[in-house]
Amino acid sequence: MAWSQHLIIVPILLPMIAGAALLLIDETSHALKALVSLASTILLLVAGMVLMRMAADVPDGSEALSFSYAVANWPAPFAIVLVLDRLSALMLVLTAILGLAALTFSLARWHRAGPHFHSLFQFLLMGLGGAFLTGDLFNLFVFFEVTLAASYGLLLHGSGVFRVRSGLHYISINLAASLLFLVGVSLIYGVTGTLNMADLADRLPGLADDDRVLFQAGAAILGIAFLVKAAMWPLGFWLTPAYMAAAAPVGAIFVILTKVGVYVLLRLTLLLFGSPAGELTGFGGVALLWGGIATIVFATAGVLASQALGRLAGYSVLISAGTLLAAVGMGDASVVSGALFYLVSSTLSTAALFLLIELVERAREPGADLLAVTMEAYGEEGEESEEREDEEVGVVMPGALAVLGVAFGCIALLLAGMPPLSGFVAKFAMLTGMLNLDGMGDPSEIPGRTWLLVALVILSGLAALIAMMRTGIRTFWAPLQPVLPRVLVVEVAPILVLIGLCLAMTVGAGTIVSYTDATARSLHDPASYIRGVLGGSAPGQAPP
Amino acid sequence: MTHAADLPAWAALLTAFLVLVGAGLALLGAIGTLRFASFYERVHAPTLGTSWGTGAIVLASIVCFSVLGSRLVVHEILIGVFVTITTPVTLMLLARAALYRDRTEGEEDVPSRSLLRRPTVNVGLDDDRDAEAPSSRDEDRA
Amino acid sequence: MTAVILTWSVTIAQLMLVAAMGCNAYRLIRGPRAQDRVLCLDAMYVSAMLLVLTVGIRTGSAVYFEAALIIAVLGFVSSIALAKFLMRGEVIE
Amino acid sequence: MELTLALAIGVLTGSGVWLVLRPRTYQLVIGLSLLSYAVNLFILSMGRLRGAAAPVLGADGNWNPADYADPLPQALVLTAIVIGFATTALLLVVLLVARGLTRSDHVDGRESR
Amino acid sequence: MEFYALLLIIGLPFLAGMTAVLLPSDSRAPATWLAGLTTAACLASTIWLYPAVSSGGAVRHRIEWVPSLGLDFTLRMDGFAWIFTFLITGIGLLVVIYTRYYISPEDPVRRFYLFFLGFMGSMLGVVLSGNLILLVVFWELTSIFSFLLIGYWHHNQAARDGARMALTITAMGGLALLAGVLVVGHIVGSYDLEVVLASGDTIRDHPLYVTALLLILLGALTKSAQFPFHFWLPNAMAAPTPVSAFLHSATLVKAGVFLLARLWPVLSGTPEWFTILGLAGMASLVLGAYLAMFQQDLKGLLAYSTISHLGLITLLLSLGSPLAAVAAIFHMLNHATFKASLFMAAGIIDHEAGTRDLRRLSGLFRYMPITGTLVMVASAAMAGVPLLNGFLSKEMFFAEAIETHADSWVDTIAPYAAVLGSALAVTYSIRLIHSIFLGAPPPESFPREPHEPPFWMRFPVGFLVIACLVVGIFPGLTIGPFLHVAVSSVLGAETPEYSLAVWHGFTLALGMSVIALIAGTLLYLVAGDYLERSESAPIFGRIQGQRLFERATVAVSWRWARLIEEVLGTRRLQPQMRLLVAAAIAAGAIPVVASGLGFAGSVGEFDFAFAGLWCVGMVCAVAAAHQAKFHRLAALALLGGTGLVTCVTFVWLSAPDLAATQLVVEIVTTVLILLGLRWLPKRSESLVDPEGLAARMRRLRDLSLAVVAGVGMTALSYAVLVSAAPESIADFFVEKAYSEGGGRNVVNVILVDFRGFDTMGEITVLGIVAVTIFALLRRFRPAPDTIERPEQQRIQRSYDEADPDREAGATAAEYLYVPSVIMQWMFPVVIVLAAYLFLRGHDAPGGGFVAGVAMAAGFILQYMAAGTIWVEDRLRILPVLWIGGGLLIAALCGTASVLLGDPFLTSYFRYVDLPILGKMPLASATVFDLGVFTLVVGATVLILIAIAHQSIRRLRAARLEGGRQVEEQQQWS
Amino acid sequence: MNRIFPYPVLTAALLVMWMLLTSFSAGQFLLGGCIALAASHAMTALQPSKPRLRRWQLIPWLVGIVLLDILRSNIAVASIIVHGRRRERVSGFVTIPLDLRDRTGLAVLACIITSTPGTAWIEYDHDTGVLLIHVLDLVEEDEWVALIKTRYEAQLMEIFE
Ligand code: NA
Ligand code: NA
Repeated sequence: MAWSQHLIIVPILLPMIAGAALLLIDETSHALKALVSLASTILLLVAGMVLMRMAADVPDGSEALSFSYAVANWPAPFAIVLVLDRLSALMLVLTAILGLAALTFSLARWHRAGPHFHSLFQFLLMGLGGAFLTGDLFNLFVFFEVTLAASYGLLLHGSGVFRVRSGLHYISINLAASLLFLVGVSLIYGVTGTLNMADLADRLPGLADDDRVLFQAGAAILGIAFLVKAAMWPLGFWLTPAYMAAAAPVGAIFVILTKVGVYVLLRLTLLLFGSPAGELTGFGGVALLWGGIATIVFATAGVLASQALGRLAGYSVLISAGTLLAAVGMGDASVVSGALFYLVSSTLSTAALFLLIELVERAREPGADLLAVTMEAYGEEGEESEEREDEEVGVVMPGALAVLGVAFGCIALLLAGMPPLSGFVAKFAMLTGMLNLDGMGDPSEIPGRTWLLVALVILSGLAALIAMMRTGIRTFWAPLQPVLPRVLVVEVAPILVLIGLCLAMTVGAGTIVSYTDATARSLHDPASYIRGVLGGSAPGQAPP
Repeated sequence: MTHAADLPAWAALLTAFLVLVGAGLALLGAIGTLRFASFYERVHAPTLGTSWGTGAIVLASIVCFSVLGSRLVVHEILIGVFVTITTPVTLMLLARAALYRDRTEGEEDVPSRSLLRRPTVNVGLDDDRDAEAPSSRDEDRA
Repeated sequence: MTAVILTWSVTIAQLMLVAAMGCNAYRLIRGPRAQDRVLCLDAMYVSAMLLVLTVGIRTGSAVYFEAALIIAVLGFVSSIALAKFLMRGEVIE
Repeated sequence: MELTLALAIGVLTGSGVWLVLRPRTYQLVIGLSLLSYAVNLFILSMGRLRGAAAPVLGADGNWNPADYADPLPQALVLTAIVIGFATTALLLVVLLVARGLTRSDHVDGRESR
Repeated sequence: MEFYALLLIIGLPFLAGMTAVLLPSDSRAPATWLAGLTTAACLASTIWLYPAVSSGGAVRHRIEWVPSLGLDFTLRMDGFAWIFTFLITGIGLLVVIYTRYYISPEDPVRRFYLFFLGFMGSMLGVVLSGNLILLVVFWELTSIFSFLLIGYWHHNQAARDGARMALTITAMGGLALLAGVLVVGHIVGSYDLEVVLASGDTIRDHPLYVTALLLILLGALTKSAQFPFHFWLPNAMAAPTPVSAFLHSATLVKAGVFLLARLWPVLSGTPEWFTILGLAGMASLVLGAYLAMFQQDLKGLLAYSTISHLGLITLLLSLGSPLAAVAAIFHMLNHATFKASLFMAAGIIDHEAGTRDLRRLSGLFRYMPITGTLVMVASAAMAGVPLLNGFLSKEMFFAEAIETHADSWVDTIAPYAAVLGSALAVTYSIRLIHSIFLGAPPPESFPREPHEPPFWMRFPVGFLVIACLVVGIFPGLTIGPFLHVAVSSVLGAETPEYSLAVWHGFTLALGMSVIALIAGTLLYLVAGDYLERSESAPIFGRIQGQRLFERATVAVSWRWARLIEEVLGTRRLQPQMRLLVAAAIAAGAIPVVASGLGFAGSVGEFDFAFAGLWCVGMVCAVAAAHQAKFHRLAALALLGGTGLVTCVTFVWLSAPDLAATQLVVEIVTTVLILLGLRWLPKRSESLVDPEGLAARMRRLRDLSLAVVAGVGMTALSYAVLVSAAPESIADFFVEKAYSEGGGRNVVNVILVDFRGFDTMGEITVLGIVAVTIFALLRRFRPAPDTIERPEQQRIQRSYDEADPDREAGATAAEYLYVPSVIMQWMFPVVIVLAAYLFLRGHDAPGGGFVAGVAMAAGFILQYMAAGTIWVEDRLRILPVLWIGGGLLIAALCGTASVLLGDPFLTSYFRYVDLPILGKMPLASATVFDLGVFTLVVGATVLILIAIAHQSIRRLRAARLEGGRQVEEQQQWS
Repeated sequence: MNRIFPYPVLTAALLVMWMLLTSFSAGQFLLGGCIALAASHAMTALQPSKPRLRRWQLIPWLVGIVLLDILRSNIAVASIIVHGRRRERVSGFVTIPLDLRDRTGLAVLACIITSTPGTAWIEYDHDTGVLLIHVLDLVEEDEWVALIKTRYEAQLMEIFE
């Protein structure tokens, strides 16, 4: 077995070992802990890159498009297999990037706010890695739990009323969802006799009618569990309070959590209910589409109604979740490709926002949020007594504030989907995909719900712009002598890097879109996935 | 239960008898918990099950498996031993707790603390009278 | 013949034990006092243990022994926890 | 037996759901515990019911899967039990801390009505 | 080569902008030079590019960006683009020169030039992009930069509001434009400008034409401040004057009409186009001019006049005739020249006189004659006085207005609107001149003593005014060829014959001009003084666009949003749970309801004992649910009853491992919850949820939800139970468990080998939770009502104290005096039991997990027997280390196989002959299980003891009034 | 010796337990020996009052008696339950001044009394050494005092003191 094959286990094993080792290191030696944690995360990123290259190097038309790794060396479908393909590789790299950014940020102060931060952080990465790699339904549950458990710990990191209260809700709801997960998975096992996703997809067409009904019930219940994680309306109210309560770096890494739900839904719907699924083709798509739409509507309202930046950020997460769900619900390759681009872009930008918020809060005078709105309401007769009304000389912006301002502006553009950053390309890619399902020049009629979705995607962007502008003006422009925030380089650097990545995504959009295109195509070819897992045919072979 | 056939008659009957005795004692004990009026009486009831109730069934099991495996299988003894050792702990702690609670609630039928300070002898009356403590006084601090 | 007797007696024994658990459950629900509940929970553990043993006899397999043993050795832990809670309001001081 | 177990699962679920919808944190804990019993039994039942067929292999060499109860659901339930225990403990502690901070044992940290 | 020139034109401004930021904060001169040279370079290369486009061709180059989406970085310069490029760079250069003197020395100009150059780059991008999406990109950039420039003086409220309004509206338009372009792309199948321009008929005939048109017009009209989106422009006057001169006269606002002209061949000529644009144009033309008359702020007047003139252009474009298009394009150029000059002049006046208020300005001519002259000429051009460029294009406008294009009422009123608009234009132009320069200087003198500005500040104005004159007198020689190139690049084949002569003889158009001039003059003579005093314009003045806008935005983006959030969302847990349950029920029910559920299948014999068992179980469960509110302890005991029944069920259904595990977990959980109960004091009756109908309805609803959920689960499980089992992967496990897994207990082999990966994750969860609990409790602050000892302990203490020969705590000691002996002697027994369960695990029920929890229970037993402090004086347990160690053991055991070249977690086993022990199975899985054991012991102990420690911490806290006491927990870390 | 086998009796008992659980083989003897030893070493950490077994040969004898008594009282109590209230019966508390002080001995006594249906160990005051028990069927109370003091306490004092 080639060493490169073993690389597939690294995204799970590395953080696990790091996390365990961190438990053995004494509480007081923060530096060492930080070092270990940082090293592990960097290595994780490297491994992710290599895996991505592996996955990307598989020629498009080849028989199997996924590498499978049989843990404990038992043959699939009996063993638990890890499956690497373009999608999982993409998610791994994204996770590593986010992790590195959040971790770096936390080194400023957060990692000392409570015991075992680094261990929990590593375990979270482990859980995410497992969730993205595993090809086994129950193993997926286990890694969901690992992720959730770590997220509970991180959410409560630093304690405090707000965290604990929202943590209580977060935990309760996710516990209930986990139970549903179990019910769904076991029901599916009871009907099909397998837990391996590929095997499952393989067995579905041969299902008897009664069994199919039960399977559908199981799949639907399982879907509910995922939708809770993906925070679809009306199952996602827990998200905003929890995320805004979390410490900045935690909030940043949490951005990927909702994407796990979306990832699984994308993976499973296309694998199980793709074209070959016979009776089951397209199962649940409509629900996802309308649920996503509802989510966008609700979250858009939320974004506009938010006074606190944290809430705004939370609702932005919801918007992106809703958009992705709707895209998954549409399910066409062109849409999915755009959605994947959007997933990456929105994840990076929202994470950056969560990090930025804390720094910005340091630069605001209290109550600025409320003012931002009331002032707008009665903006004309805003009493300007103290302001240097007719002074026609620009004010010098302090360096730190200027940097934050620029970052804030960039993130606003990203959320609004305005050029020049990747948010625009992402939305454009998605929308053009929705309007031209079979590529440009596709003359087919466009159904009303697609129009609705297009409109919502654009309007949600506008809402984000308005909300961000409101806060931004209030924060960076209004104050006469702005509060000078104390900001460390390790805090700003990750934010700028994330934004820089978004810029890079705009410039290199061609490359990325071709990657996501290939990913979408492979997702729409379940057979290749199944072959990769069950057929034992190594990726890269030309079809016979 | 296919293996029942493998048992010689005496073993089968002995097992059957022991099992019934054990179960019967346990059941009687349980009924006792229903019948007895006061807690201090109810405390006695379960010991039927924990003493020879357990003993009988353990013996049954021993007989059964020893004969089946045609070798002495006595590890069930341990069950009997540990039940005999551990049950008293529970009952002692529980009875004492009950005593304390009755005292604090001014139950007059329970012997006062001072009895044990100055050793004398006291005969409690049959306390059918304090049957079913009004559940309004049901405490569960939690 | 004897096999039938054994089978039946085991079945009857199981019914009796279940009945015993039922009686315990009654006190468990009705109380009246917490101590009655705890007492009956403990008794219920024993009945359950005996039930497990009878299952072992019925199936003629020794694999259920561990379960019974665990009840015998550790079953009282929760009971004394409850008892101590009643007495002291705190399980571990 | 099937019917009994199915009913049992149903009743446990029902009581659990009822409690989960109650406003007190303690009710939540008890409810979730009941629910996890229900789910564990549900998982087990997905392997169909087999009495006297514990999946512990006998001495003789030929092991026919038909002679044993489905071991896989049992393994799944074991995992579920462990995770259930962990999460129950966490929830309990969180509600303790919440009560310490909010002075209330309402799930929202304040009396709603 | 030409292409690089294009790249330079677009790229250089951005680069320069970046470099400007790097300059020191007080660097007006270098920044000006930088900006100036950049603009000059762009201008130069534009001029250099003229030959390439003069022959009707286009310079075009394409860089692949996102080919699969039809988005390319295509630059394309044809005549029309060229003339706009020339306009932008040319006026840009003048504005830069002007700015040098306008901006005060202490102004931190870096930011200004960054935005300014950035805007210029984006504006050039709009003009030069050869791909519609690229155009949208630059379009949005212009909105952003104009936002930043308007808000440049963000320390004053007006600037902030103006900026916000401008961006909100233009961005909205931009997004609409994007949508429109997407629709066009869908219709045409490409976003490439040339392809789109080539397929006009396809678009106009397509059912989606109107959608596309509306969206694109929304973009264009907002950008060009056309009615009803006009009001952002006057509010943008808070920007520094150079910005107004550049953006709000020459460039930004022209982007809209530019786009209309650009897409004219594709979109125009339909009734929709004619009606919408016609109305918008006409309204803007008249309303703008009308409101301009009443402005008291000089820049405000200019802003409204801009709206009016852009309306004129829009109206021209709406007509859809080639000649009208020519006139439109021509007027774009003319308006740019005179309006830019006027704005800059306004800036000069503001600087010199210290005010822009027409009421306070007067008789300025004697102080600044040259500037005065220039302004008069420019205003004349604005008014459309002959021999000035404004006259020419207005002449063509009249001519076209008369023509009938599509006989509708819009078409009929067009000429009247044209005359009216021009007349009003004359009025406000005269007012501007008269009010500022003529008449006596005001009684109270100006804030500053006004005088001529420095030459170079006046130069740009002068230059443009001369341009107005020259073009106005020799149109054919000067602007003619360039205009022709531009026009023909737009109209292509259908370029009409037109002459730029000043004199066309006595035409109706000329008559209209004369009427307009006279009417305007008369109007001023009549109403001049009234205008001078009026606070706001009658009728239309009442309708203040921005006020409506503000109210609208607040309503939509705030009140409605709040409402939706309130209605569609909740922050309380119960509704969320309710929704979750309902969703789950629906999910399970819908497929079943859709296609029915079959219960056909084999049923095992009915087992009375089992049924009886579950009667007990169910009763306990229901009772627990009923008691959980007020009798927590009872609920706990009942829960234990249910758990016990579940354990027996596991035995019944031949799952011994489950029974064992469930038992130990059951025991530990009970202790755990009891530990927790100590911190949840008696439920005070005050918290009784209110009775009454509402509450009862709530309960009824929850009850029905619960019942339905229960029924659902019953149905599902029963359906599966009676159905035939599918061929399961589990068979493989049974077959291979012993031969290849080396264990007889299949379940355990699955746990440590076949699916050991699950177990690894599961123990990780346990570890994480333990650590989390530890971390959480370290900061634990008990509620005040739980801080003192439990009631029982207080009573017993008081008793002990009352008794002379008893020391405090005697009761406690006495209570455990005898039992603790047995509890302690059980400790080694539990250890042996744990060892047994662990070692037997692979072949018989048991295993690392059960053993671990049993061991932990042993520890807890000691804690209960003798108390925390006593135990920890004797046993030093370091659970966190156990957790870490256990995880490491498990992980490394798995990694070992990787080193041997097998997949992770591959287990090896063989029989080895040991001296005395004989043949012993050795499975590497046992090492893995050891890891499990270690972690489970650590985690369980940590969880329970962390809670138990709160009691001691409470005591210490009580002793040193709530001081943070963590050291007794330190030993746990 | 003491440092290797801190609790010889305990170690032996645990070894027996182990071999009962597994099998009586040389291998299990070794394995069980190690485990039992480890367990008893763990016990030293708790350092409970170490009982000195004088005359341990009495133990089987005592066990015999107890089993018998328990059997008898099983029958007695069973009959009580069966007959219910038809038969007049007085239950009550009895205080017994004990001379036995050894905690282990007391523990054993507690086990005996509690395991015997009909008598329940309620409370013990270790200052005065007075024991309070509850008797289900209290005919003549001095009988009970005598029974317990002679039949059990005496033996235990011989064994443990
Ligand atoms: Na936060
Ligand atoms: Na004037």
